[in-house]
Amino acid sequence: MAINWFKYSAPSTFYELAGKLAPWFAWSSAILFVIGFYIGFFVAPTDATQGEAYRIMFIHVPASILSMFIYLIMAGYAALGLVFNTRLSSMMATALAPTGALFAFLSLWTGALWGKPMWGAWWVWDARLTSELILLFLYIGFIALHSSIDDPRRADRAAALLAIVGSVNVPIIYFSVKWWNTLHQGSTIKFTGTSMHAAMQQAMWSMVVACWLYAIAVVLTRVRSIILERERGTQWVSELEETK
Amino acid sequence: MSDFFAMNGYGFYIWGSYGLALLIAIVETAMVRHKRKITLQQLRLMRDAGEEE
Amino acid sequence: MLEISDLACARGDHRLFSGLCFALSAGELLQVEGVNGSGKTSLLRSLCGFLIPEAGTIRWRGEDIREMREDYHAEMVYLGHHNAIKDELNALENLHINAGLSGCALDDKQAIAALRRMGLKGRETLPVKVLSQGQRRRVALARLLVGNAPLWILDEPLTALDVGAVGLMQELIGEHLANGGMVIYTTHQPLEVAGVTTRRLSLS
Amino acid sequence: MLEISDLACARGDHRLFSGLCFALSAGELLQVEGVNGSGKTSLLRSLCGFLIPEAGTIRWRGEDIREMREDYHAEMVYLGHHNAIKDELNALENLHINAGLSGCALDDKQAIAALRRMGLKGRETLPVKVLSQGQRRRVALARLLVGNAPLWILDEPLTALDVGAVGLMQELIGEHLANGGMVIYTTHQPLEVAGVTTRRLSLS
Amino acid sequence: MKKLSLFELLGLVIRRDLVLAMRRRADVLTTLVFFVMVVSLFPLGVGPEPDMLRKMAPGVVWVAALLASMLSLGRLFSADYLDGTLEQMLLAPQPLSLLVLGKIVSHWMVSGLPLVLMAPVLGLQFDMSAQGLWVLMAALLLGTPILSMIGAVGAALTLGLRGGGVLVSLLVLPLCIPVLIFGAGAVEAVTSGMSIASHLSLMGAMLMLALVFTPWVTAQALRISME
Amino acid sequence: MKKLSLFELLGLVIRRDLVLAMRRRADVLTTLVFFVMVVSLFPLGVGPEPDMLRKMAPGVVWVAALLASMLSLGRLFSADYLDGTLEQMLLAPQPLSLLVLGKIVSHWMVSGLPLVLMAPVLGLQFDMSAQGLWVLMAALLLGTPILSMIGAVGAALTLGLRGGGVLVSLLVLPLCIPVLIFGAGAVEAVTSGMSIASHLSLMGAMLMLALVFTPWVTAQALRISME
Ligand code: HEM
Ligand SMILES: Nc1ncnc2c1ncn2[C@@H]1O[C@H](COP(=O)(O)OP(=O)(O)OP(=O)(O)O)[C@@H](O)[C@H]1O
Ligand SMILES: Nc1ncnc2c1ncn2[C@@H]1O[C@H](COP(=O)(O)OP(=O)(O)OP(=O)(O)O)[C@@H](O)[C@H]1O
Ligand SMILES: [Mg+2]
Ligand SMILES: [Mg+2]
Repeated sequence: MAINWFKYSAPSTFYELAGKLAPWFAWSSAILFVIGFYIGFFVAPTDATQGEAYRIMFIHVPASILSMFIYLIMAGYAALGLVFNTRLSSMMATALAPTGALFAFLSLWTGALWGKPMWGAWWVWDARLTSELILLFLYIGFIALHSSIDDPRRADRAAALLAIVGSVNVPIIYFSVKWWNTLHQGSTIKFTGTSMHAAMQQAMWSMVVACWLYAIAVVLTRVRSIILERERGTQWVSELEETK
Repeated sequence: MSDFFAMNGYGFYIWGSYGLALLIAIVETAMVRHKRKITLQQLRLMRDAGEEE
Repeated sequence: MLEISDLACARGDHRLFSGLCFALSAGELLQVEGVNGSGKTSLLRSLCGFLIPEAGTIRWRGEDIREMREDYHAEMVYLGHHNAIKDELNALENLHINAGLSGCALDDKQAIAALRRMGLKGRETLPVKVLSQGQRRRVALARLLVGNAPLWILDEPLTALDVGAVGLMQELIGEHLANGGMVIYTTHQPLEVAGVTTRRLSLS
Repeated sequence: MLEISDLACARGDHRLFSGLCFALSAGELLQVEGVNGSGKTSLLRSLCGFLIPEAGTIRWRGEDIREMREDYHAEMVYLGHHNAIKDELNALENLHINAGLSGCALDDKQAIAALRRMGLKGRETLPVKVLSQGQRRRVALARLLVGNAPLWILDEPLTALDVGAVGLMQELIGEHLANGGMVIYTTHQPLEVAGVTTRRLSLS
Repeated sequence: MKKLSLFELLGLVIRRDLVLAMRRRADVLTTLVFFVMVVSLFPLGVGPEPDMLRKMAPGVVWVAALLASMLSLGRLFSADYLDGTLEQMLLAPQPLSLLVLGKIVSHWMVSGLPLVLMAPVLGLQFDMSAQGLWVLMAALLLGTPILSMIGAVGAALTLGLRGGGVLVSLLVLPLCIPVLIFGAGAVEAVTSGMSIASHLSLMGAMLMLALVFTPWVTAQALRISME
Repeated sequence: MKKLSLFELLGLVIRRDLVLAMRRRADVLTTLVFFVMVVSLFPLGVGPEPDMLRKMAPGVVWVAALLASMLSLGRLFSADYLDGTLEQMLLAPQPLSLLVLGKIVSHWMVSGLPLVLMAPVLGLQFDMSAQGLWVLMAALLLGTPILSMIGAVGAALTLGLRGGGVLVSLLVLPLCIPVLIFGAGAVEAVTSGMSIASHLSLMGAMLMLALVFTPWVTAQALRISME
């Protein structure tokens, strides 16, 4: 069956679709989260070197992975919006940014809480940590630029340009930071447990997927409000049941 | 039970992490919903104002 | 030469105008009319390519201006609410730079002649910052005297000008039209060019 | 009430005017005339106390304004080239603040009535930044409707206003004069107030 | 139309500036993020050795706070100047220094207070002790209002001059050096086990002095700038 | 009225901006003085131990250079934007990226070059070795143009926004981190006896990349901002 993808790039149809899908994502995320939590805390054994503290991993790693992927997706949507002038992709980029920033923040927070028992410090200037911090700055820059421009179309285009420049720069930043740190001293921080217990792996993967589903649900809901706000002058919005 | 929460002395760090994660999830969900409510409310307001004129 | 078809423009969620069609050919004078906030400035800025219109096309010599870009710019002059002059430079330097930006080099004699014609004798080398509102506007208008772009787009050119200067502007526009130029302008003051019938476009 | 004697004003090494004398009493309307750069703005700014004149005195009810300061300010309104409105605030908030700065609290009904009178119906709660030039000027002029200072000093109040708004301004000035107010203004556009003879002061 | 009392007017001015700040919320955030960013840049330039970083921390935080509050000065008067509101303030029938005080207070609430609240988190990045963090906050709480007030004088003097942003730093930074020295000094004192009372009480005295004089001086500077 | 060639136009734009900068000479000086001041504030905040200062020196100089060039960005386009000259530039019959390149070049000559020339003097204050000073200058010479170019993108994007000064730092500082790291790294490498070739050649590569792309990106950003 051929699906007409273009149909779903129209805000009105996408609005309907997102409304139908969001609850499914939300519920399956909640269920997976519970499963992941159960496996992570009741099935997975205590780690030999880190003790119980390693269990932070099940939230820390998903948050870190998502914060990076969401930036790429956001930049991709923004670029689409800039080049093809499709309103919906710009709106998606706007909707993704806060969630990505929150994941970046969560990664920093959980990492810090993990670092204190492991390294004895809340924060060390390690390459990976530093690049995560810079990623948070990039998110904040995107959001700040978007929100300080009033005309939404101009805001979309300006923020898109920033996101693109940023995503070109992210690899450069990553490698420079890596190099910066190793020049001074060999990385004293080695993540233990590369060969993970099967239960740990299961817990981790369910948490990663749960976070993905959560992000999708939240972003879809947010983008629906954005669509309504931006399209409020149009016919289809004024005919919507919800606004009556 | 309290053993479980103590987590061998790592309780503060572990529950601090999961707690914030939960808090973020709750707050973000609430904010997204609130935003939807406000948007709909404004749309209704505008329509009423439009009908008045 | 300039053809506008089916142009629509919206700011925010406010539709300013739509379905606007007109054409302008050599020697014609068009006044855009309308009360405050009817969209005159927005129309002129669309004609320059600053604003992307919601719908419709703008063509110059048959080509879309968004595709011509630099080639179109070479044939037009725009004068907006802002004067585009530098406070720290004097009138002469300002004129040189403005001419340079529109792509032509000017010698001092031509520049001084243009400024004199605009009634700025004795003020050529004062920093523009100390000039009065009207004098600053005159410096900006002096651009029209140098260069030879056929299309002039003027947004309220008469702001702050005294009666003498308004007369001068009428003369200048008359000469430009006689040479086969075109002028589109807005104003809330009366402006009559001898021997030319002004076409009017009302936005409401 | 306002007496100017022997006033002289210089900007840079340029003497704008000197030996200027006039007096203004309740119910009178004074237009300051002159070509661009003759010193109108400079004169009005001296009357506000911004510029310290080279020579001469300005008295209000017999006292020098430089000594009265706040007491004089309570009895005057000045409207310059700038609108003194905040882009981020809407018209209503702007009016509230402007009234607050001139020392009086306003309730919403009065403010809305003033804005409606200025022809801003339906624009009261838009951020001022999206308004057109003329609409912005109207927001600024709405200050005149609230507050009850007898002396109005207006520097080119008609800039960017359309014909309807110019008529409105004439009406407002007429009412103010009838209530025993005084108005000093400059403009390059015609402004006639019914039933009042305009006194004219020429700077040359 | 009832007359406003002086106190109501002060409230009006503060409220107005806070509303304006909330309208452009990005502004408020940006000062804060700038502060965080400058502090985080240092390790990148200097290198990640924890010992050295711990020693540098109070100085770096204070210098960053100083720079952040210098930068935010640009917003204090310039918007009001450009759109003519400042002219109207000069023509208000109330003492100008009162209006100025109102503006300074709300400026501090928007650009100084967040720095004070954020500082401990940054201190953690540099591995500062808990006690050091408390003293850092206390010192910033006393010091940032002084920075805002001294900065206001500079901002008023450079009003309308192009490149004002950098010029004002130039005028104001030297005057702020005592605040920097005592502020950073207090933190260093506590980490090396000395008493901090003298540092903090000196800063308190400076705050009082500034509170009394700077609004009036700023008002005079504004009058001069508007001529 | 003869037509200007592209090259002549580039010259005209550079010359114009230099003349303007000379008319307000205070501007040029202030960036430099800001740089000197930030560098000199550190010993005040951190304390006078020579060993630590020597170690911090390259990092501090680089951070100060970064901040100084962020600050001077405010001047790059905003004056032209406010008085309408930028509109006219967009309407010029020549490629906008050429005009932009001209503006960036003259901006660097006014605000970047002086920093490069001043840096050795500041390095001496921190007791840096002669070799270190040379490398510092070389690194700054390669790095400051990159900062100006990346900064131009940020300045163009934030044009006309209130609070632009801080916002632009927020956008641009993270993007400039590689320059900071390699620049400061080069100096540290030479003082610890390692080779600097890789650092400097990486910076050269970044400079080339920036030179090719940023004028075009900046031009697009300006178009967006003028809408
Ligand atoms: C604030 C501190 C921290 C930050 C910002 C941070 C950041 C990150 C990031 C960005 C990733 C994803 C890397 C990738 O997928 O390539 C990650 C993964 C990971 N982190 Fe952290 N981290 C922090 C602290 C810690 C600590 C203290 C530990 C354990 C002692 C830790 C253990 C891990 C592990 C095991 C992974 C996943 C395995 C891997 O991909 O290598 N992290 N962290
Ligand atoms: N975001 C927005 N939301 C609602 N209305 C807007 C928005 N932006 C602009 N407008 C409206 O668009 C119009 C802008 O018109 P424009 O500046 O083109 O007017 P104009 O004809 O030049 O007026 P004037 O004679 O006063 O200069 C105004 O009526 C303004 O209120
Ligand atoms: N430093 C200076 N050197 C020489 N002349 C100066 C200096 N400063 C100002 N001027 C002159 O002073 C006059 C300022 O006049 P003012 O702004 O009061 O004019 P105006 O009557 O309001 O004119 P307009 O109708 O154009 O607004 C101008 O002629 C200007 O050239
Ligand atoms: Mg207009
Ligand atoms: Mg004038």
